[in-house]
Amino acid sequence: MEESLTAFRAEAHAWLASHVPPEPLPSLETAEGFAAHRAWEAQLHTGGWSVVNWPERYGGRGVGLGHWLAFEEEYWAAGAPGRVSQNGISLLAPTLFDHGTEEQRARVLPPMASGRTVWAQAWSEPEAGSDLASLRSRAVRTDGGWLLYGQKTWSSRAAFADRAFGIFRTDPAAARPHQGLTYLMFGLREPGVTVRPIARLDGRPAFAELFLDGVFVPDEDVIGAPGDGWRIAMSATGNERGLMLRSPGRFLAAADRLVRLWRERGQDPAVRDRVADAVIGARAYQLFTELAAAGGPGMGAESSLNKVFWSEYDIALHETALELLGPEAEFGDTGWAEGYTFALAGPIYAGTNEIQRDIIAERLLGLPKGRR
Amino acid sequence: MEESLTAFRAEAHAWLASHVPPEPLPSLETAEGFAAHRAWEAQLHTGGWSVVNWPERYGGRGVGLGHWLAFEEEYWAAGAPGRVSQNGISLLAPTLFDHGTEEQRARVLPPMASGRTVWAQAWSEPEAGSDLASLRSRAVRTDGGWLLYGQKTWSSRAAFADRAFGIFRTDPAAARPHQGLTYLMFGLREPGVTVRPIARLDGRPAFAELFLDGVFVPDEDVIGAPGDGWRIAMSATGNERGLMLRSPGRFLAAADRLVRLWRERGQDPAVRDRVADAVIGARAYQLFTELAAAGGPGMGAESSLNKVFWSEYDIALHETALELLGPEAEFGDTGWAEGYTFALAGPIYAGTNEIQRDIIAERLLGLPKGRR
Amino acid sequence: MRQCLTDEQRDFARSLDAMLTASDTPSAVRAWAAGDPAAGRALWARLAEAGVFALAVPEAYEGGLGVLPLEVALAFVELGRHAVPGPVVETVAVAALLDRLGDGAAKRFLPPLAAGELTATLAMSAASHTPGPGSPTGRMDAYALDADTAGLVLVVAGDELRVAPGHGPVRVSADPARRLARPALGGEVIAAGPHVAEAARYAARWAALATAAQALGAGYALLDRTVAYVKQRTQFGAAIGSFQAVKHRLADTLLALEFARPLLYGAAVSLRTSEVAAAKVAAGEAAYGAARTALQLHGAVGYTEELDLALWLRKARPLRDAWGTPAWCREQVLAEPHG
Amino acid sequence: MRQCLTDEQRDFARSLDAMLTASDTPSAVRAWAAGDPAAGRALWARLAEAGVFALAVPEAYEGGLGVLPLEVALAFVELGRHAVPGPVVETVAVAALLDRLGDGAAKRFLPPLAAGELTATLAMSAASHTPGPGSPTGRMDAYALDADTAGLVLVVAGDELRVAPGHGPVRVSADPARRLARPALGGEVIAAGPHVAEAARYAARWAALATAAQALGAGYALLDRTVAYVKQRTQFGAAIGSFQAVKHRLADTLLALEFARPLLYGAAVSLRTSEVAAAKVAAGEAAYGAARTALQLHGAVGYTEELDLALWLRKARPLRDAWGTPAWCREQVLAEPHG
Repeated sequence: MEESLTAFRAEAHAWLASHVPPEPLPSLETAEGFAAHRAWEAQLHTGGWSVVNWPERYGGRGVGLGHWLAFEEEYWAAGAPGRVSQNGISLLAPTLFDHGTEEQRARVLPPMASGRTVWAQAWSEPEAGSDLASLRSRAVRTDGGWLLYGQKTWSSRAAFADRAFGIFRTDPAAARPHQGLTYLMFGLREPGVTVRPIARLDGRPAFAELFLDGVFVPDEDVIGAPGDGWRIAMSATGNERGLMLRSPGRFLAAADRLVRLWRERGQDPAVRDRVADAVIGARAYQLFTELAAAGGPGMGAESSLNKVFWSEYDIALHETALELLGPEAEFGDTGWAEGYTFALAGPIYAGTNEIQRDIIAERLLGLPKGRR
Repeated sequence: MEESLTAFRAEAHAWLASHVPPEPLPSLETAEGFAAHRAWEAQLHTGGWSVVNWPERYGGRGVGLGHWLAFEEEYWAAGAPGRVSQNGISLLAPTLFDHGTEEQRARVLPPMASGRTVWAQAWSEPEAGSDLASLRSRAVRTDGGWLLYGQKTWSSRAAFADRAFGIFRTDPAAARPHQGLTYLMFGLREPGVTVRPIARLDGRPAFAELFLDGVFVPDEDVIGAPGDGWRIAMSATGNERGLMLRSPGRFLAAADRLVRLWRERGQDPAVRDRVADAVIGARAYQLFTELAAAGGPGMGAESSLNKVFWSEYDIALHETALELLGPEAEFGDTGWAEGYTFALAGPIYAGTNEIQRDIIAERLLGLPKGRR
Repeated sequence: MRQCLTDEQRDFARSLDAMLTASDTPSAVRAWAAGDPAAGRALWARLAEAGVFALAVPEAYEGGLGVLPLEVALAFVELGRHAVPGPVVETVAVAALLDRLGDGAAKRFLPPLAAGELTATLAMSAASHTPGPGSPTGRMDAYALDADTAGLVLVVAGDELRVAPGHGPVRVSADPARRLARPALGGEVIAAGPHVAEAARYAARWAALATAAQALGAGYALLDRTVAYVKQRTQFGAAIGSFQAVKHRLADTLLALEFARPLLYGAAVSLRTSEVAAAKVAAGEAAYGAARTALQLHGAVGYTEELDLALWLRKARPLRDAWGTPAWCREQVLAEPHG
Repeated sequence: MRQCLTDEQRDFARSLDAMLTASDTPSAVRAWAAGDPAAGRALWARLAEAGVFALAVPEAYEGGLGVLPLEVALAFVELGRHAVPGPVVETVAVAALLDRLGDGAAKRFLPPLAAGELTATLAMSAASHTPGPGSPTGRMDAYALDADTAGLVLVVAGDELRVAPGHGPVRVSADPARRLARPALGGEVIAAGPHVAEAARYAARWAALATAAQALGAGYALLDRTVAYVKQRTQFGAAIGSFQAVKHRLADTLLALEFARPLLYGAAVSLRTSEVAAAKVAAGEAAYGAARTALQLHGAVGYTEELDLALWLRKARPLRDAWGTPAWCREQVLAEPHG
């Protein structure tokens, strides 16, 4: 039986109160900050808090989604650091749980849980952003595995991460572009990999381009059957859009900070409605997530509602904070400024909001497919 | 040479100050109100103010657009009544100036200027709203003229007006739907015309459906060449979207009223930004119009910018007023409530704003035509 | 997770929906607006039979099913979906008020309210509430909804609760099915003292919750009708529902409603002032947004009384503002510490 | 109609545009951001040669072309379109300030300012202005733009105008080409008395006007680049510029810019506080909206420093807030009777 939610929450609260660094860590998008965040992951893992909803054999506590949500609330309310392992935990791990082998899980998940291996994602290519089916990077069959060729881009965390996962074209002769794709994992420090960091708008290398020239991937690092990559990736994209990427606790904590800022700045009534909307939105997102979580494990097109909501919410919240800062909002070295830059990416990645709205209209409302 | 603008404005101001009814007239959308508004048109005409920018021989003062703009500012600032003759003055008259014969102008314009003949428009049909090229109503050739058959709808003013204008299909065999259409005028009390008033959302008969069964139209009431109706109508639609339909004076006066309401209600700072935006928007519209007017007589796709701007502006302004009224906004018997209902139609008629945005994107920005 | 619905609750909402679908509510609404309440009263009796009013009356009173705000919210979503006319919100608020006050008035009025034999409405003077000076409270001082047909017209003024002996003329609302009138002065005082103001605030939370639920239901009705319309309306040779601008606007409408819904359930469970206010803002704005979308996508035909759509279009904005304007509710959200 | 442009004015703007197009401003901006002002200074000399700074200097001073705010506005639209770095706004504001004060300081500094031999920047303490308490004024107390490279750093504090003898460290801005630092304390007082505060308000109007113009130009640059991008970028087998959601977003962007433009011209003609504030709000919001649109429609590649687009994206929001945040400007619009 699960630990009681109240006791679990209290335990998390106490642990975080005594472990969260008193000062913010340096930015995740710098070498120094990356190392500091990795060390924090190790600390979280030692406390047993890095992946609470995983089975114990992989480093988790085996608790359910309700406990995870509670942990996330405590985590963000405590002002704890961003999670450098997020790509692995929220995208690769669910894929391994659903489509990997027990050998893969036993090998990959524990070092992910401890921060020893940090994962980057390798989805997009220069000509394939929203239109993921038009991927061109290839994996060519070789003895005991595959050789990767091509280019990936917008690979987040890749400037400093250890390994990456993505889909590659293994059957260029397949009848339709969604077919003949294979989901696999590879090392970013293997021969044949060139990583070129790409600076984000604020100048920090939040992503990288990956140039792949004959990178060897052993068969054991293919997830699911070769050729089945699209189906597997789509289930992961569902996760990316959905719950795991942006936990409600994060926005509840951000809304609290915004209310504090508003109070500190004299409760300007001209901004009152927008501050209230941030509070209302965080609560709505929390309750929506609870309802969705109660509805079962898989989210379908509903995850598009979720993605549009949090990405627009996040920008509105940060814009309101900048409004309260007035001309000082211009300074790039504040938490609000970094949060704003981060939020701006929300409507773009994990499927642009334009695509998400098409999905909502077609799959949830049954409107006819148009030419867009 | 034109009267000086300052003297002209002062004269208009003085005349309006002594003639504008102290109490608002009853709603234009009632029989009683229609009659009162028609009488007001006659009074305006007697003063020489009903169509200031027309040539004197038709009842105008022959002044330029700058004078007209100044008159409109004075008119709306004085709280003068809505113009029951607007359809005729802003849609039919420009068409007659551009495409009519001198005989038609001499016959049609003077009674339009005096309010003796009030005109309704007869554009839309049940299956042809934004897609005007799909019109089905027919005009069939007969001795000395044409016989009209079919149905028109959303015919504004038609519940009480005298005559109507619109386009009809005269050549059903034409190769493309835009061809074979003819622009003509007809009497609403002729044999074969059935007028069925349609109630607006607030219950008032602001439009009507017209059922036409063999209505005779003499050749003298055809404007331009038969078959040339589409081209002529499009130039009128340009006018409808553009300047003449919504003069800046109207919005300057409305913004003034909004500021007064805001001040009376204690200058709630939570609504301040929206009130300021109404002031800024009215000024922007005034200056935009001045620039456009100076740019020459015809407006092309720019009129789509104009139409989207004023229609959204008008709704935002009225929504702000309703916000200030709080729960009292619910009462339907106030000027703000009627203005709000009227404003709601703005993004729909004279080409929906969706169509206008397509036009802006394709014609002003050169984006490729899509399937919408 | 407390806000999750049981199968029983879902079935209750579904059966109400089915009953109302079969009841031709549009005709009842039109008649009600024209001053003929017969069809609306018949509907009322059916709602009472389904237990809608008894859900706000403790079992201690005859006919009461217990104080069940989540069930009330679910019921009112269906009432909004079908544009049910009459002082339904006010009747439930009166039940909450009388329950809180207890005593003689509760015993006298709660049983007939639960049974649907008595309809009630409620006016509150501004003095009964405690918003900041000049704030729009969303309660129209001294106006009561449907006072002309309600069997019981209550007025809270300061520390007093009285039964109004009549009402003034009905004033035109943007929604003609909402008939607003001032209660007459004077009448029997049925409760007095500081607890009246406290009970009135409690009743106002019930009213706000039920209004939010009605708004949400109206929003879904507007969305459903518009989705159906854009699938069949063609322009330029295609269903307008295939145009991306139309799709995205409808997607945003669904989004707003779907995120208001859990707030409503959460508010029903806690009945906290800030949670009820949050639900009221979200549901009211979502419904109003749905109305704006419905009107724009229907085009001219939506701007008339020709379609039943008009019944919901006209209701959305009054529901958004009644029993707590968005501005007032947002103030409440920030007045209480949250989290 | 006073705001209509003459052929001469149009030609002036076009020739500036052509000169800047040929000047590779993106390299100059990147170097400026990296602390290397050489290319920016070369650009400055060319702007001075074109008369940009002389347009704010009366003919009475050597090199002055007269006080021509409409021409200044037109020039600054081009400066914004090409993301020209440096304290261009502040230099013009300093010219206006010194002109208004007249006297020795004007004779000493205006000729080299007009000639482009002297660059200037300006910081104002909050006390120099009269917005309501706690209002964001859009002027960062005691920060001056590009104080590290400006030849003259002026500070208005209360009734005093002084020349700062240096500056503190450069603080990171969202736009790295905007280098903000606090002027050092002390320094020569070059004017004192109540007329300093009045002149400072006048100079602030010039600064707001020029910033609005820059924002508008930046907005057009963002729109133009995005229109070009969506015509060539294909996804799902079609140019993304053919998707209606993309089209409508760009249409709205153009609309906002096109309605801000006449406000800018009108404000330049009248220089009234409320008109300048209105232009600042409209141009600032339009430019910021253009940046949001440009980022979204470029997608991931827009979110990086890879494209020159980033130079404008990062500038839009600081320009919206500098020399008058939208909130402060809206206050000004309502403070003056309008019409």
